[in-house]
Amino acid sequence: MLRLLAPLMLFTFAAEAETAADKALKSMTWDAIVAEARGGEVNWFMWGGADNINQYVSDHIAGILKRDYDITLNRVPITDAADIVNLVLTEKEAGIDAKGAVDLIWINGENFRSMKQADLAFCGYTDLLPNDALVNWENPAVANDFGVPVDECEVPWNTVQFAFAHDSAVTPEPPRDMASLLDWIKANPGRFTYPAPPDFTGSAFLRHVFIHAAGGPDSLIGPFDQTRFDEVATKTWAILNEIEPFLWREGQTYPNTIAQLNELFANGEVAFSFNYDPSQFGLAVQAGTWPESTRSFGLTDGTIGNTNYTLIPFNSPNKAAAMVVQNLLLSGDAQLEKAKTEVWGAAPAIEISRTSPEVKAGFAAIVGHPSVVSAQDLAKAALPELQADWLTAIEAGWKASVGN
Amino acid sequence: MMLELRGLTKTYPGHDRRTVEGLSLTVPQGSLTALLGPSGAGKSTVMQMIAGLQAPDAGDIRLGGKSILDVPPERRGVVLVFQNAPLFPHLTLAQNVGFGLRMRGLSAPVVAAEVAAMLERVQLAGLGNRRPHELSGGQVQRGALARALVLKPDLLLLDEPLSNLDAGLRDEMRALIMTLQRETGVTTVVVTHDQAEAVVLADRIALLLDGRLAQVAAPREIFARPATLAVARFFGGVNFLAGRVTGGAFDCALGRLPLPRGVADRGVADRGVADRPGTLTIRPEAVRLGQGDGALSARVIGTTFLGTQTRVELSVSGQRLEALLAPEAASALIPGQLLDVTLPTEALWLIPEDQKHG
Amino acid sequence: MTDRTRIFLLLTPALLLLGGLFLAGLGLGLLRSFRYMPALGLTEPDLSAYAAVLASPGFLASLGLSLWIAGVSTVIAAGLAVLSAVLLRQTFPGRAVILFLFQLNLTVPHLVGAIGILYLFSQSGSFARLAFAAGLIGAPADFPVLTQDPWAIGIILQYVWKEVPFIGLILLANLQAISPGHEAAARSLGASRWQAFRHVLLPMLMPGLVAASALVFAFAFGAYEIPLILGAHAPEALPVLAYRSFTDVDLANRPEAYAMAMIIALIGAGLLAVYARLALPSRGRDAR
Amino acid sequence: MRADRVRLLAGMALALWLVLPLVPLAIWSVAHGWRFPDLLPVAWSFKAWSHAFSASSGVLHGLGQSMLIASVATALAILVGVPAGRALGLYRFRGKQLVLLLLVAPVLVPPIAIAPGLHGVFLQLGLTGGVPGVILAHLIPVIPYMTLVMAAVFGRFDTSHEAQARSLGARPWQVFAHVTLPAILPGLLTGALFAFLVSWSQYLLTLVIGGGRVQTLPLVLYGFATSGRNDLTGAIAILYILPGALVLALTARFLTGRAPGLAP
Repeated sequence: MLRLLAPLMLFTFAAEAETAADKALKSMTWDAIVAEARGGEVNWFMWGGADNINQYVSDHIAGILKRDYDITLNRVPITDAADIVNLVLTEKEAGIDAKGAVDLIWINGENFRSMKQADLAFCGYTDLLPNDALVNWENPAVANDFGVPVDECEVPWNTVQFAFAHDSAVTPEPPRDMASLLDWIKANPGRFTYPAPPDFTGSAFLRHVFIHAAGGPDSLIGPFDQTRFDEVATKTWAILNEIEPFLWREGQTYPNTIAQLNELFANGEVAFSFNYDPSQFGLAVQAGTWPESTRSFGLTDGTIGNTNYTLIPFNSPNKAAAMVVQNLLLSGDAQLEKAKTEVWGAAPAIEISRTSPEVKAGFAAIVGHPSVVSAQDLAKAALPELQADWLTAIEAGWKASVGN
Repeated sequence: MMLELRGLTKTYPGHDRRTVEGLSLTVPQGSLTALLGPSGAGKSTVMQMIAGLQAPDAGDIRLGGKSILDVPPERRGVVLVFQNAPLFPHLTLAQNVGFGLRMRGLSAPVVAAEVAAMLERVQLAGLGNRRPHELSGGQVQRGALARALVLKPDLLLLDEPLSNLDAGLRDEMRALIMTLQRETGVTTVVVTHDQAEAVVLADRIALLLDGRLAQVAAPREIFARPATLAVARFFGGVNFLAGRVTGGAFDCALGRLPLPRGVADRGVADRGVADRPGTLTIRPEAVRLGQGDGALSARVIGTTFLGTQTRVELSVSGQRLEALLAPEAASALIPGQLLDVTLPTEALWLIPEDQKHG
Repeated sequence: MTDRTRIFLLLTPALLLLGGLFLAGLGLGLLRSFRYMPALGLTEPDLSAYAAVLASPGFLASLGLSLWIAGVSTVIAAGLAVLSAVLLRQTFPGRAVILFLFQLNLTVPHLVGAIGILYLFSQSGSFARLAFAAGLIGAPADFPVLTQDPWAIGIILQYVWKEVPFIGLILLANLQAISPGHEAAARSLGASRWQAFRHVLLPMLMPGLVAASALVFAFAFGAYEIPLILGAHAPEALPVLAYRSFTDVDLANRPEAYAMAMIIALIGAGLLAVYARLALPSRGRDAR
Repeated sequence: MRADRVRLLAGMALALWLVLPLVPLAIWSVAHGWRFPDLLPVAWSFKAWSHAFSASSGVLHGLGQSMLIASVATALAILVGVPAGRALGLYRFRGKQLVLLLLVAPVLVPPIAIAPGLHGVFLQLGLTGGVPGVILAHLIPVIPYMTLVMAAVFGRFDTSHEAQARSLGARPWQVFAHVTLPAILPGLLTGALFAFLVSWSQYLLTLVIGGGRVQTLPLVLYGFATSGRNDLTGAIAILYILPGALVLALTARFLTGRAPGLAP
């Protein structure tokens, strides 16, 4: 990853810092921006694997945009946001500076870091959005995306916290902290596995083990530290290699994706699945994919939480319209709609206390899905997300030392 | 070796009619027998059954006195030379000729020597390395013959060996088949639909009509003395007179015609009935014009010049007759002209009524 | 108009379009694989990207896996296709149904086949459930590992499923052009059933079989989405590895991605050579 | 008789094997959950189908995109492939082997080898991320199939009929419309079906050149297949098979027993 920097430097210096049009846009009033956005078309590249989310975006959000702003929203489903980072990068390489294909990306973590480092993000505009006032930028978990300062380059959309799912009919008493989970794995051969990184969720599970090996997150906060990494990584690989023979298929193979793990869980091949977004558990039960007896929980020593965002690439030809979309997504009504259990069940990225009384009442009235552990419960033991450099190092180390 | 077919019967699945029905035939050792019949008569099916490529529904096939029904084709000692797939296109001529020997597992030098000798014999020496598409049609046919003969089979089956060749090549190939058959003495059955070809080539003709054996005889015999009306028609018979046999003569529309000795008795011995219906036939080339013993009065209906002969259509007492004459003998005839015709007694042949079927 | 002009005019649009697209794609890939990317300031072509690719352990494992997948799939599919073609040449009840299913299979995309195979053969798939119902296994883990497995059995099963009808139909078409007399003649000349097949029918089918097998090998070697669905987490099939390195955010890795693409193209070229030698008519015989 | 039974059994096994992988897909499409060890789903539902037909799923859009791209690619392939096939089928000429090799090359060289370079070229031409670029990219594997089938078709074509028609007073286009076209039509349809299916199944070239913005059905299907919604995956898979099967059923009489002459 460090090799990334050298060629990118060439780029960064070669490319113009900002176009005149971007400057002009940032100096407009919100009303002017909305007027500019009218009739526009926004290509929003986002993970498309959940039909509830797709419906929320394509029906609810796109409907309002068309009705109120005459903006056409094209939801472009993707399987991996890294592909889109690459797309924008390739466009930049080809000198496409104003007519890019992408107007908006659902993003966070290392993909955001890549976009920011390669100067691929449109930045410095978020305070123009009226609903930006609902965001608590004082919260470091919002102001930093995997430890990388957001710097007005993206707008928060959801907050999530990692949780485990189990079938209460099969495993009534699941282990509640990392140490007992590791013991449980050894006591129940073939009943646990995790997706191989670079799967997003599998990688997040690894970080839990990594933090456990480090004895807590405190020494890992902040920029990447090779010495500290080597120290903790040795312990982590030892733990993972120790449990490997007790994993599904004796650890010879790992699932490629979280979807495969979910499938294994659905068929009772393994006892646990997990997700960064616990609302997915409820959706799986509603879809009939998972048993009704599915329950979920966090770890008493904490699970990692993060915020995910939407980002406008530097070469989007529809920045004004994309900003209107972002503003709408941040609104209390839109955040409430997606928080509803039957819609999505996603935790809001705004401060509910700053919203209108109706929205507040709406949030208060939400009854959680029985299979989904509540955000409040999870929040009792939350771990911060590590900076993206740690993350890439852990993924690469796993490939070399464990999953080979 | 002598081949005997006994009651051979075959029906193809999905067909109502039997392709071959109750066929019994004996092919003497060393003979060249033609299996003759119109297309669809079941000739090829018979050949394939003898070669073991089709199984009969009933009946037996005996070669040299032993049944070969249960012997797989490759061990029957019977080689069938196909009409439509003469040589394997992916092999050279020499490889083609040596194919059967190699299948027997003979060593390469032995095969090579045998092949060379055989190619010499069919006048294809020096062409061994060519592929079939580089050979002429005649060369391909000779190669196919060589490929079969090199195996020194007990029985050689040739399926329409001449039908794909043009006239010149046909004569050459026919001569080659007859020569090689005489030299090797291999019992041979040739399938053909062409009666002229069968007559020239074979010493015996077995005529197959609608899956049944109609007659087996020497060519001359089958021509002059057809067993049934159908046989007569197949060999170009056109003059048929319906009537009754009484006391050594034949009563019909032309009056009472005397029959030659032996002919009148056909069928009488086993039936013991002297007075019975039948059909009298005479070859058109045997009909004579002009005065003579028992001459009949005829009127010319028309003449057709055929090149070497002229066909004359006549009406005798309302009965149509055809005569084939030398062109000069018929040149003066005009339609409507009255003249005398003679039907020589020795040329008359009787087909009893109850054998007319087919 | 002379024949030569006519031929030229007839061929030009296809060759221009195809050559333009194909060679342009290949050419640019080749340039970049030599680390010639002026946009990144790389103007001194060298072979270091190839060296880096060949030196990485993952590459050789992926190459081996893809060759294994393509080789085994092709051999099994070709063998079964020959058997099916020989079977389908004869008449028997239900032959028309199988012929229709063969053609129907051609219309089913590989991706659909891959998902179907996954649902059938995974450890909790239909066969595993049947085995459970029959009391043969007590849990999914007892069922043999046939998908996402180290031997790529699931991937191979999917290719066999898709390619037997493909090769089979090509062989059937070829069989129609081969007179049945050849086989009968061989039998009559003393060849056993097996010898007639081995020495007469098979050699005649060979050009078609080689051509079809080359296409199958190329596809199985180069497909991306099937190993993604049915493959194990490591090693990855070569196309998956190549695509991943092509979409790597690290631009510095880009020449390696191109080098990998060129190595794959080289294997395609090898196939082309085999094809040219064995499947294209030789000695001036034309392509009829 | 024993051979007949073996044949019948082999035939039945073959038929079963051909149909089998499609069965769980069809069942999943109407299942509301279907977990191990249930041989059949406990609950049934048409929600996958209704979602597949809803606008937000993108399935119908994908179907339309696939249909458009495959149809245009096929039409273009016919336009260039029929003349080229005629040249290859009717004439012998120097360099013919080379032309044949160039035609086979795109089929034997995997798309992943060409895709990165092609993406670079298309990027310069502004052809990425749109339907026209994807169609052009699809032509790479589509033209060879079309041309090779047409070469085989013209290999069996007798030009004397064309000459006869000319001498009977037909103009060149009349000759084509009334003599040539009817003669090559069965082969043309076979080739077109093949071309259509090659484009219809294309995944990688669409992904790379379309950059995710051109969502053909395979991309939509892959998205659902890898997100664990087996019911939707089943429904889309069935939808994905239907058009090809339909075309096959309609052209079956032309295809019966005469498989594509892929091998030159």
